[in-house]
Amino acid sequence: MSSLDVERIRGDFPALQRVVNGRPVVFLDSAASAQKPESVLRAMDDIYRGSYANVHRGVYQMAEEATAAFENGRAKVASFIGAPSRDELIFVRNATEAINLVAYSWGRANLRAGDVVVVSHMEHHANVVPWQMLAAERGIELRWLPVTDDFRLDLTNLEATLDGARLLAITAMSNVLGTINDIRPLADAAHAHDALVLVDACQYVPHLRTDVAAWDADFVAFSAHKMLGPSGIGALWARRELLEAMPPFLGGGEMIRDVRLDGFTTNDLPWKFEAGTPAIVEAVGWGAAIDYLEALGMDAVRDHEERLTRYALDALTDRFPQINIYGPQDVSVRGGAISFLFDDIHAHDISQVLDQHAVCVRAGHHCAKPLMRQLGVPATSRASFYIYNTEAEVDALVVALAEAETFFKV
Amino acid sequence: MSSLDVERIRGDFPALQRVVNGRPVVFLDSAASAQKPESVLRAMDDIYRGSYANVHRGVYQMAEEATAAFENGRAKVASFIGAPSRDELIFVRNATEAINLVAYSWGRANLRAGDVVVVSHMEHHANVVPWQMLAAERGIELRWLPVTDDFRLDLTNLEATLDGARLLAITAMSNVLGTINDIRPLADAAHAHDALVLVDACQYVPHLRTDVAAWDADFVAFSAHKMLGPSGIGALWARRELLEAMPPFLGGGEMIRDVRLDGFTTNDLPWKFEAGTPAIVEAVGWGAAIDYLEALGMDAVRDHEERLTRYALDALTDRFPQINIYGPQDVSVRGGAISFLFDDIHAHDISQVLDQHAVCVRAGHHCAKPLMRQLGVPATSRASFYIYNTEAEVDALVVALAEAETFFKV
Amino acid sequence: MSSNLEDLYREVILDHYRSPRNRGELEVPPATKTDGFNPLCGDEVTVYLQVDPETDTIVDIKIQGQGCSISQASTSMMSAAVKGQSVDEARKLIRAFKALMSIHEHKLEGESDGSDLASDLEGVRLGDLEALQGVVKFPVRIKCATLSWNTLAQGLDERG
Amino acid sequence: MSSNLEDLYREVILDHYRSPRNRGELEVPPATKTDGFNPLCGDEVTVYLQVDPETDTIVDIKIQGQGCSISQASTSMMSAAVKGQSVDEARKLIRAFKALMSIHEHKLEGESDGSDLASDLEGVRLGDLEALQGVVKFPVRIKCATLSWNTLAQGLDERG
Ligand SMILES: Cc1ncc(COP(=O)(O)O)c(C=O)c1O
Ligand SMILES: Cc1ncc(COP(=O)(O)O)c(C=O)c1O
Repeated sequence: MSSLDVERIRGDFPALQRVVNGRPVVFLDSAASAQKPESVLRAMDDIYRGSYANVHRGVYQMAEEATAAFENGRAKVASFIGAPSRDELIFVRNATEAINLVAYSWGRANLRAGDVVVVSHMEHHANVVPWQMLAAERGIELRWLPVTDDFRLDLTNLEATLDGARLLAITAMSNVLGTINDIRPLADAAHAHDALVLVDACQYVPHLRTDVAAWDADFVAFSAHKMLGPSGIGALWARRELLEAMPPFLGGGEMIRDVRLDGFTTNDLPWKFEAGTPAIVEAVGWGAAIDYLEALGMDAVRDHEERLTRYALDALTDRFPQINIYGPQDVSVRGGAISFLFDDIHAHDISQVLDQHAVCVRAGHHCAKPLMRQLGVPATSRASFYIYNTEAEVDALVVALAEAETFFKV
Repeated sequence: MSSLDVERIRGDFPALQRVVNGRPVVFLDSAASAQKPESVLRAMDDIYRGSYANVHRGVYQMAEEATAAFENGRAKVASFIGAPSRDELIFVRNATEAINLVAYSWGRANLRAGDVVVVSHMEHHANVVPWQMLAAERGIELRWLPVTDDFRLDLTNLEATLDGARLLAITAMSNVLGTINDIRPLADAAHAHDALVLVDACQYVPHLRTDVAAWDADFVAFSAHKMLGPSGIGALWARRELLEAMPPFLGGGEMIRDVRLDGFTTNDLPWKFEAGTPAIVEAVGWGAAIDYLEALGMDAVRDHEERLTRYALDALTDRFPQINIYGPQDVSVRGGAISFLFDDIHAHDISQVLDQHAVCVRAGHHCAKPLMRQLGVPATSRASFYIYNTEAEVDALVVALAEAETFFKV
Repeated sequence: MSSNLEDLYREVILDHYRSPRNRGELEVPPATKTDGFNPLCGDEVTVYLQVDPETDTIVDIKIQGQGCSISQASTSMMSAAVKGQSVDEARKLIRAFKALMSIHEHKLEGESDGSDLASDLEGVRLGDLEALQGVVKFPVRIKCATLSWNTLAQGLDERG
Repeated sequence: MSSNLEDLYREVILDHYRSPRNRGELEVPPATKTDGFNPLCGDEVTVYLQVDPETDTIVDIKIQGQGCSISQASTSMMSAAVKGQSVDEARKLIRAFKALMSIHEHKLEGESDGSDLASDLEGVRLGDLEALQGVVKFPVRIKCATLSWNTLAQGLDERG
């Protein structure tokens, strides 16, 4: 018994009615990007059909409506993650840009050669490459927290690793392993070393109740498209004092207070970091996605995913002795992304056979090549779950995998 | 007689059916952001309703469809501006980000203290502030091309201004004055001084047939939302050799070829400059906007706007001796953005009265404060036209202005 | 003319717009000078303040800059309201005025029921200033009305 | 099993996948070594090439790395096809193979009618390699099939 009325929920998602290769689609790739409910599509369409205009500068009703809807989206996103103020919520394109914003603005203003940034082996490229760019440009040192044999963060040397660190940049949930990292104690440890804490919450915010204040985080990055919202928008939340002290990142309209020939002054938060026309309608869609999730309740969302993940882990390991799952078995410390290898069959080939069954999973390195190298695999298959997935869909995955097994048997 | 069937066109735009304050909306603010036709809304909705998935990595049909639709959007945008290759077309959030990308990546790799960047007094903040940031950070020198009394670029000292310049960053059409700058001779002059040329084509691409090769430009920036496309997406086009030599800008997924603990290598163009999940559905919507414009024909679009601008300039000056228009009178050298002051009445007050008549115009500094200071005005009203505007709407503007005149008469 | 518009442009507002009070400059020092910008529309205002350090009273205030009728009227009314007042009273007035302006703004975005704001309004006599309440129905214009007040607040904060 | 899937996974492909030819390393130098990456899926391939400078002939080729069946099979078939061929012939084969793969890719995005590509295919005997043509129906997999060919091309270009 799920705590969500999944059949009703499925009815809200037009894309789940899709038929592929003669079969109803089994969408198990929400960790890459989630499908969108009617209410999100309608919210965006409604704006375009009658309340669309550029925001913030128009003294006419449609512009005022668009501005109010856009800023209302911001207020919803801010409140969804427990941000103390919506002024601290900066709209960007995606989580990747959010992290780059921190690296460019805070990083370049604060980090000097030899300064240490700590990341982990389970980071997504979004939380690796910006720091490597800074390492190459500024000579900062990148230190890595390893991953244990049971796919958890290895904290054995945490204190030594944090020694001299200025920033701990860490994921709240691995998109490959599903592992949830307990942020609060990590933040406490980092703060004890005078390091700030950036949380890559891209996989966390969509699935678990998030409270940036309870985390005591300094920067939090996430994207709309993984949480029922549209493509093209994400957010950086950061503490007000940090944002106020940081230099601007992108320059242009909206982020200025005044521009003269010899220089400019910056606007108030959050607009100081939002140059040019923002993703107006996308912010409205994101707000609608949050309304949808809040109506379900994030505790129920989490509960549903924990049950489904348990069911899937059991189903896969019971049926296939040759399956190798890269991630914790304990569902209380993981989300619903299940990465696996199946015999020697390459993830691409698995995925291709699954597609014939309309089962959609991701195959590849999941933008986590450092982790893949630690795991000693070039690619895995990954099935991932969200509010609209069912046990029957897990069963469909098992059936499709059995067929792949037959097809590629040497 | 217009060269466009405007009544049919208007039927394609749901937002134009909107009623405000009891009157049908008269939308004269397309230079800030344009309304969207049904076909654009439908193209985006269709993707979300059945072909949505994250792009580039999925080995299943919906992901392949999403990827093909996204890349197809890129091909359409590239071909619309005459780009030699779609690999040179980088998707960003908006024109502002496009210019910042050049300033951060090309600028920081190539400009040293004392190097000169030339801009003009008629630039939008998007083409001013990124260079001011570089001036503050790197000590580059910013030089300004002035504006003549008849609102054209003042080229008297062009040669001297370009002396020692590394970049000419110039708008193809002013969003305040409407003035069209003749890019090819400017590019030739700049190239003769070994300077590269960046064109802010934000106001040009929506309204006139654009050929980046004929311009002989090096970088071109523009946004979807001003050309019937969605919010949340824009593009940078640049010559392949430049893009290949430039360091990456934002780091993360998609822009890498390989990531190891000690560094990363970059992906092929265009993905090298596209970090993280892109504005997938927005690219599809932009493609549909281009299909719409191409079906009308850009010559017919231009012709319609030239006629309408002529009609408006005449109507305004005939009726109101006290109106002051900031922009050329010759419609062959200007677009359809008409900025004006009306007696001493402030643009905000004008706009407010116009809103009662459902007439939407922009009021303020139009993100061009350096220009406003040159003009000696804090704010203007701006009416701007697009394919769906009519002479009857210009007449409605005149009626509304007459009422503002009465209301604020001292 | 729609009643809507007359809500915004009350007679007393148009009067202050047409005949602004306290325009001019003061010598700096002894007076202080503070600039304010409205980043949305480009309006600028300069507030000159002369505070008597003995009595902590705003003995003189002068205004420069340009803006729309709402911004001009609000500035003029502000200058008339605080001239001769103690700094404490001026601060109370600023809080009260911003409360008057922002109740609606906050409600719109669903954050506040206005109860904190109500307490800022308690016991403060706004007089003519209440004519500006019509502005809250036009959210973009709120910044026009508050520009000079924010600049005044900044001027008071920056005083030695 | 759908016929679609059998289009992709032809018997000869599965054979090369299960028994890949020319696996191993060569001593560098005299051989050259070139690495290729598929940024989408993480597959890597290393191509060792021994070219006789006198005759400009690929006298030996060895392959390392891992990948999916398409990538493995394409690599194996590539190694068999170019071993013993002149560098010129190998380049012709590369062009022909990429033409075979990309006709569909380009049509999809409406840029080319494939006529240039057709000329690349003219007069080249692809033999077994034609079995890989099924891949063009699966656009994402084209990069799997072309990885080793691109790496070979790079290896030939980088030779002294
Ligand atoms: C000339 C010009 N340049 C740049 C921009 C900035 O465009 P965006 O806000 O889409 O980044 C605009 C739009 O306001 C413009 O008119
Ligand atoms: C853990 C994690 N971090 C960052 C990202 C990057 O998100 P986006 O592509 O939306 O920028 C992802 C998504 O792929 C992710 O799973």
